[in-house]
Amino acid sequence: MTTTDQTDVVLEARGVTKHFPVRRTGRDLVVGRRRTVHAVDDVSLHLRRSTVTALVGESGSGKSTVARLLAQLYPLTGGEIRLGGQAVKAGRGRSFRSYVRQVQLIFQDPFASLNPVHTVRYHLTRALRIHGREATGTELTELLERVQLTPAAQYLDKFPHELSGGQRQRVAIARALGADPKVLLADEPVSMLDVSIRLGVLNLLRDLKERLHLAILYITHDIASARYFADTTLVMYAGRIVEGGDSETVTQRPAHPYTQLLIASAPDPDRVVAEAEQEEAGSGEPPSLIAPPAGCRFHPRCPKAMERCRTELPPRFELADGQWAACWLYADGAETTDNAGDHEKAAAK
Amino acid sequence: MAVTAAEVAVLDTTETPAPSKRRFRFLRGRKTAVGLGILLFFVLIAVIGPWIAPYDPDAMSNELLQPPSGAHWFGTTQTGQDVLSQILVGTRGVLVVGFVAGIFATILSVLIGVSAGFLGGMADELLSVLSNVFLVIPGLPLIIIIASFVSDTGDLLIATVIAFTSWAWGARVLRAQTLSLRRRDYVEAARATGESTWRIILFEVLPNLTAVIASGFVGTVIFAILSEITLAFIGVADISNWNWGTVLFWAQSNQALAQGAWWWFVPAGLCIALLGMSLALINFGIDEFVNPRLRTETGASRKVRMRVGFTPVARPGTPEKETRP
Amino acid sequence: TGCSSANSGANKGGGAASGVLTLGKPDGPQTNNSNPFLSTSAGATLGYRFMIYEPLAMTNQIRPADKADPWLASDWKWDLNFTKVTFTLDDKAKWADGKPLTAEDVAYTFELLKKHPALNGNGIPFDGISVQGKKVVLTFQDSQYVNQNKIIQQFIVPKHIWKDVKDPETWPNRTPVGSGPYKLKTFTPQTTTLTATPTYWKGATKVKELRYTAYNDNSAATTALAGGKVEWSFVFMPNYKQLFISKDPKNHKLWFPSGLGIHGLWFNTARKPFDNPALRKAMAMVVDRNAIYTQAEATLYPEITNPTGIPLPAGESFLAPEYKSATTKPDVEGAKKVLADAGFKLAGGVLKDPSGKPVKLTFTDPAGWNDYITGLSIIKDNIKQLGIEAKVKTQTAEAWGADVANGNFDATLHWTNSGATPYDMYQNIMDGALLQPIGKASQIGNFGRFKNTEATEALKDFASATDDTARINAMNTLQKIMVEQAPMIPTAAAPIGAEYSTKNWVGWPTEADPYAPPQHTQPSALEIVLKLKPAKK
Amino acid sequence: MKYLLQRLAFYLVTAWAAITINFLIPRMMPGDPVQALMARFQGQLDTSAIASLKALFGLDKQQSLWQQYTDYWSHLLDGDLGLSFTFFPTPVSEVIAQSLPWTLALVGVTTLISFVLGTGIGVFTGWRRGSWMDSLLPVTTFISAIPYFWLGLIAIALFAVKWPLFPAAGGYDSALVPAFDWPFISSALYHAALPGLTIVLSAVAGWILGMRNMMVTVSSEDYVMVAQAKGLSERRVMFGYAARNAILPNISGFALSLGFIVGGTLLVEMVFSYPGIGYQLFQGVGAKDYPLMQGVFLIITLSVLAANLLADVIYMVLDPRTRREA
Amino acid sequence: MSEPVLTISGLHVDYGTGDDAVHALRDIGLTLHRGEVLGLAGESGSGKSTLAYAVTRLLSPPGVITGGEVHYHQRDGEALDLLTLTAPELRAFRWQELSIVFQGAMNSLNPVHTVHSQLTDVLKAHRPEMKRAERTARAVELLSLVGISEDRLSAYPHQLSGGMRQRVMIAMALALEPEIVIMDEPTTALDVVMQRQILRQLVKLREELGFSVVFITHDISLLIEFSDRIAIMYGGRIVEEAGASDIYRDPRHPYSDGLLHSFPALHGPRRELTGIPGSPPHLSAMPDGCAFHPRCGKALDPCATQVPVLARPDGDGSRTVACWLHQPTPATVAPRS
Ligand SMILES: Nc1ncnc2c1ncn2[C@@H]1O[C@H](COP(=O)(O)OP(=O)(O)OP(=O)(O)O)[C@@H](O)[C@H]1O
Ligand SMILES: Nc1ncnc2c1ncn2[C@@H]1O[C@H](COP(=O)(O)OP(=O)(O)OP(=O)(O)O)[C@@H](O)[C@H]1O
Ligand SMILES: [Mg+2]
Ligand SMILES: [Mg+2]
Repeated sequence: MTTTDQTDVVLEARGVTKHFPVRRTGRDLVVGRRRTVHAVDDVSLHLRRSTVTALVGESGSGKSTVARLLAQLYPLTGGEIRLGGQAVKAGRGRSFRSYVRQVQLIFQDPFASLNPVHTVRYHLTRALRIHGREATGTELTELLERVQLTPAAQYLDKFPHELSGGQRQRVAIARALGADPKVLLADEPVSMLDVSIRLGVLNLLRDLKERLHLAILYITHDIASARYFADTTLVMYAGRIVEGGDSETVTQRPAHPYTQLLIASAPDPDRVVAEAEQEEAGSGEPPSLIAPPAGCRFHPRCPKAMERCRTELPPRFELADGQWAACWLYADGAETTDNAGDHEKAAAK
Repeated sequence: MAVTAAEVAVLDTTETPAPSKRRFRFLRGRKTAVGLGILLFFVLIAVIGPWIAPYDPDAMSNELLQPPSGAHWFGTTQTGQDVLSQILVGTRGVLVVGFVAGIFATILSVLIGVSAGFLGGMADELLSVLSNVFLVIPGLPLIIIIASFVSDTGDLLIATVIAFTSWAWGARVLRAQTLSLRRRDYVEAARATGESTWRIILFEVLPNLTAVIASGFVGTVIFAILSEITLAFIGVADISNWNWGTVLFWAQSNQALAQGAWWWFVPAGLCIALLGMSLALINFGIDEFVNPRLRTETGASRKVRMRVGFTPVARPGTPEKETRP
Repeated sequence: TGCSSANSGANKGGGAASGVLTLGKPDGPQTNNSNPFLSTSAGATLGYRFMIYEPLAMTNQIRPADKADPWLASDWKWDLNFTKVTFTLDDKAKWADGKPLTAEDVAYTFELLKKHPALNGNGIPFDGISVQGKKVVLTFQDSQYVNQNKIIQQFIVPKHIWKDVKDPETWPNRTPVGSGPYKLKTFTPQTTTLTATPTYWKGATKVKELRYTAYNDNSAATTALAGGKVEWSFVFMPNYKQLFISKDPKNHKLWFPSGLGIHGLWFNTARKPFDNPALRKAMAMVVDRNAIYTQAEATLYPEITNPTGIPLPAGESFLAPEYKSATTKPDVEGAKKVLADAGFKLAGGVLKDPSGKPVKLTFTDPAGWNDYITGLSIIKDNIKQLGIEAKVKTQTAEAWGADVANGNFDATLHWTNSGATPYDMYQNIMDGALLQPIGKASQIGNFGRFKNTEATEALKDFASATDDTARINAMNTLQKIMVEQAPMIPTAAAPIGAEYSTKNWVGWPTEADPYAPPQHTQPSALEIVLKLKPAKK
Repeated sequence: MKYLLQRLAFYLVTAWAAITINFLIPRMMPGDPVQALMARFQGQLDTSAIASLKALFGLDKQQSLWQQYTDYWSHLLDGDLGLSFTFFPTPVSEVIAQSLPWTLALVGVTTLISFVLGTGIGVFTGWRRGSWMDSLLPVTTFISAIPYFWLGLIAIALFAVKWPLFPAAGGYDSALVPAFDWPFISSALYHAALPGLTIVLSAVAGWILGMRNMMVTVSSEDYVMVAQAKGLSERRVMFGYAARNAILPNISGFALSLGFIVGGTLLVEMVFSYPGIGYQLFQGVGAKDYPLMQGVFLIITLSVLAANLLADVIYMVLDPRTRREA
Repeated sequence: MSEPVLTISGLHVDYGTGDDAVHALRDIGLTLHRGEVLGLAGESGSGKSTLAYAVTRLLSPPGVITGGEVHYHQRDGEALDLLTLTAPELRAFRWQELSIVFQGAMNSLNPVHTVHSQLTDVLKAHRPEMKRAERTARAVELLSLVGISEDRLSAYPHQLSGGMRQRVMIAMALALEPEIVIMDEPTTALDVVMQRQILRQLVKLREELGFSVVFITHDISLLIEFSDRIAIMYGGRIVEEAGASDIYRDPRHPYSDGLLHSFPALHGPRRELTGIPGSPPHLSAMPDGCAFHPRCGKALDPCATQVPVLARPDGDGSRTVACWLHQPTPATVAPRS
């Protein structure tokens, strides 16, 4: 589960970076300064066949930007994206289409991502037609059945507002499947849905992964659902991925202080007892991405920050079970010891 | 300024769905119904006016300046023409100019506003300057000037001129709207699905602007009708084409009011006001559709008085307790 | 203006008791400009320039053949077939600032006109100008018979003031000094007030103050007239009986006499089939001038009763013997005969020209010129009886003006020039010397492209003839051409009329005492003001 | 500050474009001022005057359009707007100077009054939604749809002619001279009353509707609810919370309408014979008076731009969200 | 924790009147005790916010209270009927006794006034005797209570981050030290770290000041962790009310049970997640009988026709549930096939 061979990798990001220009102020013009939002910096990840990869992190940490970069909706500032081992640079028109045929994006908000003026039929027909496929009744029915909207006929001529949130999200997924993609990028696909219907959509995604062998990137801020649903989990903080590994490992034995903070903060009905212990966990607000902190971006909030954290950017340190973390705490011994318990101790230092 | 309100209101309509079947639902509602009723009445007159007019509006007779009577419901003019016939025949000109100008101006504003909003960047800057220049140039005087430099001031020309000088507001509102739509998820989603830019503009963005476009259209029609009538009244437009403005022009140049011939002057004015009101009511309906909070008919009955911050308590049986401040 | 007590003593309203006469004009706010030479100045628009600057002689436009009254010049004499005129000045005349008015001033005025064509609105070809003691002698290259009134009624400006003016063409002359009985008291865009100079050389006037108010349009001016706010004005008003007279039948009067200018339907005689005189004549025979007079012109523009188009009684003395008692009665049968004789055919109510084409035409005039448009509608109805189909089309004033000048029209109502003799109007209509090809602007006259050497010759003869017989012959020829060929169908005389009130002031010119045209923008307004006396209560 | 600078640059470009169009439009019109003058006199001015007038107006020289354009700019930058043809040789700047104050005073004051009044009424109708005031809305719509000149003429027929309570024409009594004294000012006020009332009547409806709609929209904002929940006095909630936010778009609308004061008054001035700039422009158009037209257009353009800038500034002052610190 | 501070009984709320009225709340009965944290859960549209606002009569038009009673119990034991108060009385009552933190702090602060002015105007309205300086001092104190430095006093809302705005709202709610604070999803827009910080602060303040809290959210795990008692709403009604741990361990209503099996746990063994089939009903098309029966796996015959009332399930005095499974049914009890 941890180190599958490279052939399984469908989509790969290598050192992907995205900086958004900030609208320049009068003073900027005078000083000749050009400011940017460092939304995503040096992000590398692999999406594998039949695997769900979760990307978690707080709001504004750059998760959606990563998804849009992978969908080629934004041009890259740096790095490269490889589809099936080939570096791609989709521009517009034909090459872009052939890219999106394989990589499809599902948006966070099913209420906003379907055009209120078009029927389900229109949305799906377009998705099929764009990719040069027939859009007959059977094709549409099949598509809807894939996302468990049955009987399909009942849904085809409905407008989005006539559907519940879960149904809308299914339509959005069906539209993505219309292209018959290899990769699904799901950007917080359930965060706008009611508690009781979230699960249905997540189960559907998992089912698709298994049946269609899709590679799925599941973006969320709910780390508990990553544990439940994803095979691997990546943790993002302020535009960088700070930790990654097997979902169970990352959630049960978080290595990076930020992941630890995240997990400590997540609501948990079972906690009650442990309340007092976590009192001293980090606080403060996420950093500005216009002028991100030097060194480790988490150091201003980190209870375990060291001198080195302020100046030097921590590289990835491999830990046990395919887990890794970008934190100086693991600078020594990470390579030498395979003991998973070790980094827990190191973190507690 | 109704336009401003609409502009602001439409910016927060993310939650209001405008589905296609219900895309024209803004045409329902009591106010809109009344407005549509009046408008339809005038449209009917515009179509059949020349046939049902009892006299030739140009025909002079010996019944000079007669007050309303059975033979002449709206009285006669200085030269014995029938005022009712003039108004009936003149309705067509008013509506044709109003609607043709409205359509032209709307097309212009959609073209310029939506492209500016959607394309962004340099195109946006240029188109914005263009529409601002047209906003800055004084409308009526400009119309007078343009109208006076063409030799044939027929209805169509007047309509074109009015359209040419009145599209800018709509373009501005549409641009703002498009800017907000451009980043909507469903537009991005269409892009991510692989739709081409022009298809996105045409099929994803435009249908969602229906209400805004309709409201701009109705507003332009009101403006065009008032401009046309004003132009006719001050003698710039061709006053040998009958419309309500030319009726007023002749009445005024013959000093109808000073002569006590109110019947020559009043009906045309009332018709304009009525038509204007009907269009304004339709616009109201559109505004209410775009911004549901504006609805006056909130289902409030006479019994329960709604008031912000003090929810009425209406227990069945017990009379409502008055809550005055 | 500007001093805080400017209005403290002002009494409101006019009235003989206060010596104020109120005048009004619907020309909109004015600017402070009293340059008498410029027709764009407030002095010209409101007409007060003639209260300040006096003419050499006072002509009477509605009786142009009468001898003019001496004014600044006690006498004038034309010599050498109107190529030389000698003015003798009245000794008493002096400027409002007390300086005497001398021959130098007169000569200077004419020099000014000669030197600045822009100021020479009448386009008089001045040549020699000399002072001989108290006399001023002007000499010309050609006979000025037709311009004689224009020359002798020239107003005179003081040399001692104007000689320092750098550019008289753009000088606003804010504190005008003239020889007339009034001087400018205050100027505001809305109202200009003139006050009497006690030292006027012809003796004090009864009217102590003239107050000219500018209204923005006819209806505002009419309202003011009807309410007695304005006592003297000229405004075109429909149904003046109800709008004006009925408001005070005893005192509200109006008189619209005419000079020698007319309005009429001009044909484009370069276009077929209007190049056919028979067709034009037939149309002229059926036009109902009386209907135009009552319906289109609200009986304000005098009716033209003579087929020569010469307004009466102003042109009485010029009428050719054969037309002395002729009148214009619509004569449909006669007209049909004329047409039939000329080869036109009337079949099924449609007139066909000799080549077999139906006769159709479009009347054009600017939108908004109601009297013209109404007049055209009447003519349209009239000629329908001949089987001629006409359409009335309105244009903008600009487009119409350009079309008329370029000869791009079928027929249009238009005015003519006017002058001391019918020459001006005939010349305007038929002078071959003014002829321009179609498409080339002819702004001066002959918009109808009327080409008739006989007429051109007659006009030339009339202007340069050395004796009266030659002139009479030329004039008779012109009248004959006008009647026979009808290059233009006269519809109404151009009035020089006004509304006035006898409530406070009496002594106005009337039909019975036509000593001057009553309009207050004409030079003769001065004569009227001097004749006004407070009404007895 | 940055926002302002950006706007300023934007305005400069707009001004340049608008002024250029202002320059071109009159020149594209057919006819010429002399011909227009002749038509005005209908025969009372002899055709022989044409040549002299052409010489007078300087129309006898031929100049390329480009030459005229550069001249126009160089004169404009010297503050020279040329000489009016209608009132030759009065400088255009003088014509404007004498008519602009009337327009500004009458229309400015009435615009202000109708804005204040309309906004005030709008605040109440919007706040007390569902009360009897809502039934005023159709009436208001009706009034706002009446063409202005019609209303004005009816008002004159009724209140100046039938019952002569007000004068029918003019800016002041013709016996008076403009001065800062009571007789004149009272007369000016008296003459402004009827046009003023009709302007207010026809303009107030728009403000009422706009403000009401904004008020209704804002009233259901959470912060108004919070203010109610806080138990603040009704006055404080209505004005400090609801109206304070609702008025923002109306304020910029108001500033824009200030800009249109100069251009939008033609009919008032025609109907009431008011000595303002709108009528002057109308005359200028009729007389082909290019210098006057250009001058008035320039004033209108500049005032609209100034009003826009003002709107931006006001907005910036009133809405802290636009006050971004650099 | 026994003494009630707010009792609601038989509360009905409609949106609109006449035929097209939407019945948003039906027959709500609920008691808030002094000093407790009462959690209110249920999915979106179930009427949580409506309930919170109806209590203080803050529903915006077209909301109408069509029945029921709301009593506020003052410390001296006297009860105040909130639904009969006149506007001035209501104004005096609001914030003084009961304050609300609205859903979404972004829109709850007036964008054109400074934090200072919005904090002090409530003092001005209710404590007219306070001087300006005192008010400012109190504002500073309140801000420091929620951990915001006093230099932010002159800031405008848009200059604060979402978390800070939310904290300002909380500070404002505590300005008059009310007896009850209603919090409508105070943390949904925030990330988990910030959410925990704020809630921890709130718990601390409640211990210091002793007010009662109504805490609204649809995140049930959050509620279980933070509240004393929980009421669960479905389709405009309260379907179950019990102590937090009771609900967690032993949910009685099938909907509560479904909810608890809809979210994954972060720790412990991977639970079986069953979820709830179907989707929540729309208020304008509410099913007859128990609103939940179309989605309920254990539906009985009467469920489709008769509305179960909130009653104590057999043998448990501290909780109530509205479900035919747990009460004697009027008709024959037979599971549907
Ligand atoms: N088009 C853009 N222009 C400028 N800045 C942007 C743009 N898109 C995103 N950003 C900035 O980039 C950062 C990352 O944004 P992103 O939307 O990727 O975050 P996220 O992790 O998806 O957050 P959330 O959980 O709220 O969706 C944010 O600071 C955001 O403000
Ligand atoms: N103005 C209104 N008109 C009609 N129905 C309304 C109105 N406001 C709310 N509702 C309806 O009342 C019901 C209850 O809404 P409420 O806001 O109380 O739900 P909620 O439980 O707070 O949901 P959320 O978790 O999304 O905040 C919803 O179904 C909603 O559709
Ligand atoms: Mg995101
Ligand atoms: Mg809610």
